[in-house]
Amino acid sequence: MQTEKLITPIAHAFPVGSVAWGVINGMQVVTRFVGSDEEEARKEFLGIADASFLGKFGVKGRNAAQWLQDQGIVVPEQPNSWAGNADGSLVLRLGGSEFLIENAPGGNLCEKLLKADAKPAGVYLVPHVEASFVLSGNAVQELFAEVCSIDLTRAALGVQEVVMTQFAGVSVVLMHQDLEGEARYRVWCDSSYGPYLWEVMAGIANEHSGGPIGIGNYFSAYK
Amino acid sequence: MPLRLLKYALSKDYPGTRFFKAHETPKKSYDVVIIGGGGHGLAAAYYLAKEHGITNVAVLEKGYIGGGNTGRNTTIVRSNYLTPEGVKFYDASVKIYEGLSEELDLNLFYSTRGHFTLAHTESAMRTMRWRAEVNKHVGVESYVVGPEEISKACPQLDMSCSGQAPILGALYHAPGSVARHDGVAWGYARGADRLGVEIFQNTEVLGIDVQGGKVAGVKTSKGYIATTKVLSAVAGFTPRICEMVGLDTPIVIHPLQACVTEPMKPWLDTILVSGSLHVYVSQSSRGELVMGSSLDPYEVHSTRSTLDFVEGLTSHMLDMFPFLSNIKVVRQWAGMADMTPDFAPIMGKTPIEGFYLDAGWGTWGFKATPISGKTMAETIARDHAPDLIHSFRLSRFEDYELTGEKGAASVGH
Amino acid sequence: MSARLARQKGEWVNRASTIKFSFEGKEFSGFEGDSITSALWASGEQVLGRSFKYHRPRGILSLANHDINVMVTDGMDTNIRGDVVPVAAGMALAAVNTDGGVKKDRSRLIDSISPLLPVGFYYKAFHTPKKMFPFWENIIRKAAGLGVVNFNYPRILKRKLHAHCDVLVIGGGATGLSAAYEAGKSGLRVVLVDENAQLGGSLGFDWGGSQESANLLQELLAKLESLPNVSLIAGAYAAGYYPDHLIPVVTREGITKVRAGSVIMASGAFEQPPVFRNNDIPGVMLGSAAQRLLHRYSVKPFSNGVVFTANDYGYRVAQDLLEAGIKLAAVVDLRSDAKDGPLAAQLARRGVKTIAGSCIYEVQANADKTGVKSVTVTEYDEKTNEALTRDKVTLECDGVAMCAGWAPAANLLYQAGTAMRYDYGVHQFVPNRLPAGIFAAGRVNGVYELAQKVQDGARAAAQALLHIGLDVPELPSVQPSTRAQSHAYPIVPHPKGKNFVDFDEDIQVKDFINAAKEGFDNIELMKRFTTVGMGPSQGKHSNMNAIRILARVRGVPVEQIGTTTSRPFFHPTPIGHLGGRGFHPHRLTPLHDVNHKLGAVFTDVGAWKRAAYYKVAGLGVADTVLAEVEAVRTKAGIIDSSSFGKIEVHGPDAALFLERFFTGNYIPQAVGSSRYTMLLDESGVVVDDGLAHCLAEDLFYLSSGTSNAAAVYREMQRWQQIWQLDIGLVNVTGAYAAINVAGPLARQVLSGLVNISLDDSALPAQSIRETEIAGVPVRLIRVAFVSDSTYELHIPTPQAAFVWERVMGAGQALGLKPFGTDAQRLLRLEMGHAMPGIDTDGLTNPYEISAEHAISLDKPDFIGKRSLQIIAKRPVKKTLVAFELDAGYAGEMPFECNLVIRQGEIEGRVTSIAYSRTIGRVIGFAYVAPEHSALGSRFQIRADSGALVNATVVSSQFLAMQK
Amino acid sequence: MKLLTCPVNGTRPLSEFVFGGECRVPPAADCSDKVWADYVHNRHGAPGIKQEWWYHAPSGTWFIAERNTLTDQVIRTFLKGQEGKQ
Repeated sequence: MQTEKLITPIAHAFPVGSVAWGVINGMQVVTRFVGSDEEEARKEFLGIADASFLGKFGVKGRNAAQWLQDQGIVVPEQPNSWAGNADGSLVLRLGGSEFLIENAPGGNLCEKLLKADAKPAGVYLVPHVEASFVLSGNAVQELFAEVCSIDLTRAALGVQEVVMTQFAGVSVVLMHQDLEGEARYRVWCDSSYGPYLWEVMAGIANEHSGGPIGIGNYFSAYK
Repeated sequence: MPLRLLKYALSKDYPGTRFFKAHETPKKSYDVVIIGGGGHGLAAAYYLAKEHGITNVAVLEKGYIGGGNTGRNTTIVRSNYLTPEGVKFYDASVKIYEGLSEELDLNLFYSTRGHFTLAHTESAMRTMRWRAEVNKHVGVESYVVGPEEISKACPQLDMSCSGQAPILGALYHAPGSVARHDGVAWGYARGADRLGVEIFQNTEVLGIDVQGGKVAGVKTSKGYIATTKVLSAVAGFTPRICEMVGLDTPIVIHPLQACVTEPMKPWLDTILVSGSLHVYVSQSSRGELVMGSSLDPYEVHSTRSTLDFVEGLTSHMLDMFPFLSNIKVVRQWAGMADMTPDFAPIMGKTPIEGFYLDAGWGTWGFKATPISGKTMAETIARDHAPDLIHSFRLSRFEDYELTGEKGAASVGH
Repeated sequence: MSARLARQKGEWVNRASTIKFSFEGKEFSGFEGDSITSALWASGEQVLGRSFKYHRPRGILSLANHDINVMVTDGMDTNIRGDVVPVAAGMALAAVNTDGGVKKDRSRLIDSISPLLPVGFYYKAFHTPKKMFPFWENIIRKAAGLGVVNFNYPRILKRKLHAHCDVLVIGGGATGLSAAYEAGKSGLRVVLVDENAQLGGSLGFDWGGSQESANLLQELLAKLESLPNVSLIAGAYAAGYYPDHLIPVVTREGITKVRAGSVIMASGAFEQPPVFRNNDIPGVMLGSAAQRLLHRYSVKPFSNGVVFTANDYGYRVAQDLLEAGIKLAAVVDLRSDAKDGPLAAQLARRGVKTIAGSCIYEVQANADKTGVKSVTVTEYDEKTNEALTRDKVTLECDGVAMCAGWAPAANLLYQAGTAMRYDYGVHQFVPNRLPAGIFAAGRVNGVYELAQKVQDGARAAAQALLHIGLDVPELPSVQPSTRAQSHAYPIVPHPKGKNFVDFDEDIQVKDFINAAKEGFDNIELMKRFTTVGMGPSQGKHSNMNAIRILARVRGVPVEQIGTTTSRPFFHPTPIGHLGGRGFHPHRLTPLHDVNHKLGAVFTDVGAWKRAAYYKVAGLGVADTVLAEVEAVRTKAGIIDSSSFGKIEVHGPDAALFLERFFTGNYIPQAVGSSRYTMLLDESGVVVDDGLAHCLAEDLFYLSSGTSNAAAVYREMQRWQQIWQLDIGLVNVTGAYAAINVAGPLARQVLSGLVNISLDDSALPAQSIRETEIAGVPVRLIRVAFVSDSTYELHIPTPQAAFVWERVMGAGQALGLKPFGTDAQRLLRLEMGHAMPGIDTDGLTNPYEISAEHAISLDKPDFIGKRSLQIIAKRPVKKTLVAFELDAGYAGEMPFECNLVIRQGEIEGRVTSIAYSRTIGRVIGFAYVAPEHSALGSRFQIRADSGALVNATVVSSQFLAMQK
Repeated sequence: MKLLTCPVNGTRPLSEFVFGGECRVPPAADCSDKVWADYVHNRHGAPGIKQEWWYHAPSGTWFIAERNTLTDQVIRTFLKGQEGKQ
């Protein structure tokens, strides 16, 4: 990967000047929005971070599940559920026969899969360049209550459920994950809606004393 | 204060008499049976009696007169359509409307306010010009205006629409009016009643007797009525009536919703429509803002209300009029609209002899009330549709000769 | 004179905090917790507003959010409801519907000419002569309406939230609290909402002289406190019922859209006024209003009053009034059997006489009509419902409490589809058949006794839990009260009228009788003709009496009259709440910031923001666009086309899928080549067009315009469901950015960046190659949309900006310039490309745009084929032609959609037109009659002014005309 | 807002769906012009239980809903071809 070729799809929504830019996985991203104390405080209330730089890989088709299994990937059994691979990467089953795989922080599973042998019949590559978010905090349900009309409380979400719904009028994929000792929600949306959705969610986060924070607050690999 | 009102003060007993008689039991037969006691059915009855001397007519209304879309619409009358045949037809309606209060001797509050169809996009501007040019050609006063003229007519309008959809211009239609919708039904009912037409409320049509491809009678909740001519002038129920004679039409029923605010002192003098924001609004003579939006997106045969309708509509109202935040919506309601694929009505004869259709009025029925009544009366009386409604015939679909009103709706998508 | 009582238990006002405000220019003070009305009433102010039609002075009616005549403005906001809106410091209030102030309202004269204005008067005059109508209309419009709208009122967008619960309880009185407790014991999510500032409903004000209610309230609240899963929300009204148990709950802060598993309607009942002459004089109020004043605000409703009752409730009110130290001149009871009852005896012990079998025949106002002077009491014949006026008794008093009965607050029950029946025991409508998941309890069921309300609430809760699948025992049903809580006909006729049924709209008894006389004797017609129930309180205090009067007029039982339809909203709801903070999603291309830096002015194309043109200092828009065009024609231009639709069709049946979906041929299509695609609908109308690029035998890459991309992909998915071919569809619109480099130097710009040959032989028109630019994978397509020499680069989105910079760098020395959608439209016109949506409309078939070349009718099938076979047999009605205006034309420029006119008739219209500097002419597309479509045919375009402009049909190869 | 249950994604508000019209089977291509025109333009528009196409936009799922168009009650939903399966 050469640096500076990739820019996070959310870039347009980030403020100019006050934030610290950096490069993660070859993608230009904001690594810090405010001072680290303030970011930690925001995270308590309602933190939102850009995780778009995590490599993604997708396949669909009637033989997609089998092929992934052949590659040693853990395949979630149920439609609309997710599983974690040993290396921390995520495997989301989107409906019945489509899969989204996202690298673990620092991982490179997706690059490997992309280079894997020619796909057999019934396995079709799906390019993924979504904008991707991490959300957490005490007020996260209040954000959901404003942007989404379905019940996303932990009680309502099954443990490993993947939800395809709409946030503020935009289609998203959502899942919930307890990681590094805290409850986090992951959200993906089409990259062209990334800046818009960031602005909406970061705006609501601000109203709840939260706001944008660097990804290092969530993944210690990027501290 | 007009002297006409003096009689109410001077007479001991209230001098009002029934607008229409309370008929209970229909006769055994009529020359013509009209299904539907809304504006269209009553107008057809009135013109049958008045212009064609056919007075042995029964109007059958399932509920109460004017209780369907006549009493549910947002009362806008205009003729700024797109196709020449559409413009001519609605213009003829406007012309009748202008003298209708006097003709029926009932104040319909026909109020000419001017009508702006706002354009927020270049493609909408193209359509406005298209309509303006066709209107002008037919002799209807419509033209494309710029933002300044809109601001002058409605200085309260936020021309940027809160930055969401800046207004580039509008189609201005001078004859655009509003009227008291109930009054139109009552006026025609009274007029028809006085000429001998019999109006039956709470009378439901249960079936239509067709023998050898010809209408023979109507089965109703009040017994069988023999007749050779039946006009279906219902809205929302056309497919059910057509089912009785075994006829499929392109009509699909979609709810159309509206809502109204608390009264306020008059400030909005014009009628405003925004296709992009899906809003049409005028201020009633009572001071309420009467507002509507686009059709519900799928088929439902009921007049239920939805919250998303009123949420969307009010959100766009605020884009246009930011100062209305604390003005309150009192009531929302819905009507059932007969939608056709080309957004034009279906009028005239059908493959069943003696079965006439006045249908497919979608969202444009109220404004056509007088002319539809007049042309359907002629169609029934002569068993031949006048040229004015030739383009609206049912057979146009089989002939792939649709009318282009929807053409405009999808221009520049 | 202060009407404030000494501090009492449970009062809502905070005496530690005094609020100063003004009303109609006069200074007042109240306490925090006061409503505007209670603060004014406490200060002795009784004329708080003027009525809608006759401008009669009005005071308190209900104190329950339907005192429509007491609407005030604070100069900023309008139509503020004094009876429920809290008074705030510094408010400068005035009544809304007056001409010259509430005291000296000049419009009060209308009251004296009211005989001229019978029901529906406006239908009967003003329309002849026709030319006078606008004059009268102007007067009527100004007289109607309530408050004046403030055009400077700020745009306030409230947050709108979604919430989910298992059981929603509407109403926080004894019944609702009991229901919430019973449901809450399950541990499920229970939400209770109540519109009042504090919970308790009538427990908080209907004391009947004892502490029973207050104690029960404390007890219920304490029990509920122990259940953390129950949320009790005061100051929140359920605004309506929508399918699948969606209930918007409105507070001052905004709307919460609650989705409930089941709903308990414990919404209580509205007290209904008896109808008698001058029942609207300030000081005449509902008994419940008097109790609210007493116990919520500690304000005396009057000091020497009369209770006019038709039920036992009136005696509770009388007891409360006496407890507060108010003198009672008498209790007048419509019921003749009330005379010797225990309630009358109780009052007698306190020195208050009960005049049974009697009515208040009329109220006399004091000299300045600001209050009550006395009432006239006569005997009342319950059989004929007439006042027997031979013996009139006049009682001096300064106020009347009216207790004639109730109407269920069943609005949401009706909206949910509940069938109601009239119960002749309790004399009200009660639910007969409830929809699934909806449960009614308490007064809406006709249950009035405290203990029974508690029981009914618990019963409904058990049913609600059963409905959502809990295994709980059913509780015994509770029957409606057998003693009438409402009078069957509390209407006192009076020859002089002014006995109001609807206070919103000033509708008197005779208005109903007269309306019926004119044939409006159906409840809905009557409503429309009289406007009863159409005011802002939506009939809360008037519909029931209207039904009773109509039943009487027609001589039929009440249930035969039926009720009018109930629609949302329960209370009028602000536009700023409903509209709320809206979402306006929009899409940005990955090159948005790059475009912005280059001076792009953006335009909306569907949800996308696209660059329309790139601003150049000192140059007008038209010239800017022409300069962008010129760069493409003479050197090279670059455009961000990332919003184009892009779809991949994978799999062995990919070509077959295209065959069936589009009109053209794709079996076989050479790998590396591109072909035109046209999509029709089943009726043969042109929907969209684009290109199919063959990347491999089993992989097609489709590109199309921006606007239809999502819909076309959706349709593909649907047809695939039907056809079940061996393919995979992938929408890659967001995954790939697209950049077009066009113009004679385009090849030169790119040749140094890619490692493949761009020669015509290696990369002919309509072909595609996969290559790289600076290590970034790129799909390179040779298209000819804006220029013969155009290369389209499809790049993974995150690398788009990187590649754009590389291309710009390579083109800098060659004069490469960015161009926007405005230039693109002119460029494609110069190229002679018609565009669906611009040059077609919703009915255009391919023959009308001479697209036969794109149609393979010899294929087995494709969408729209069968219709085309029919259309092909019919004469073509119009033909799209390319045209030019005469060389050097300098007259009025026609616009798109100006008409083509021949011999005074419409022949067609212009669909595209522009001045092309490249060609030196005005060129365009237009529809003309097929017989006039031959090259060289002349036609005329009518410009906006009416001027006819000559045009000539030419070949669409406009560039060939270039001099 | 009304709820609809996508057979794959579960119960969602109607705003997440696009209505795709009634499921109708076209007549054979060799039918008469009249029969085809009838198929293209006419509908049996009377209320009743109909099978309709619905699309869940966030997931791109087409499915069929059996709905009473009079009451707007959805009786069941299923993926095309899986009508009988649970």
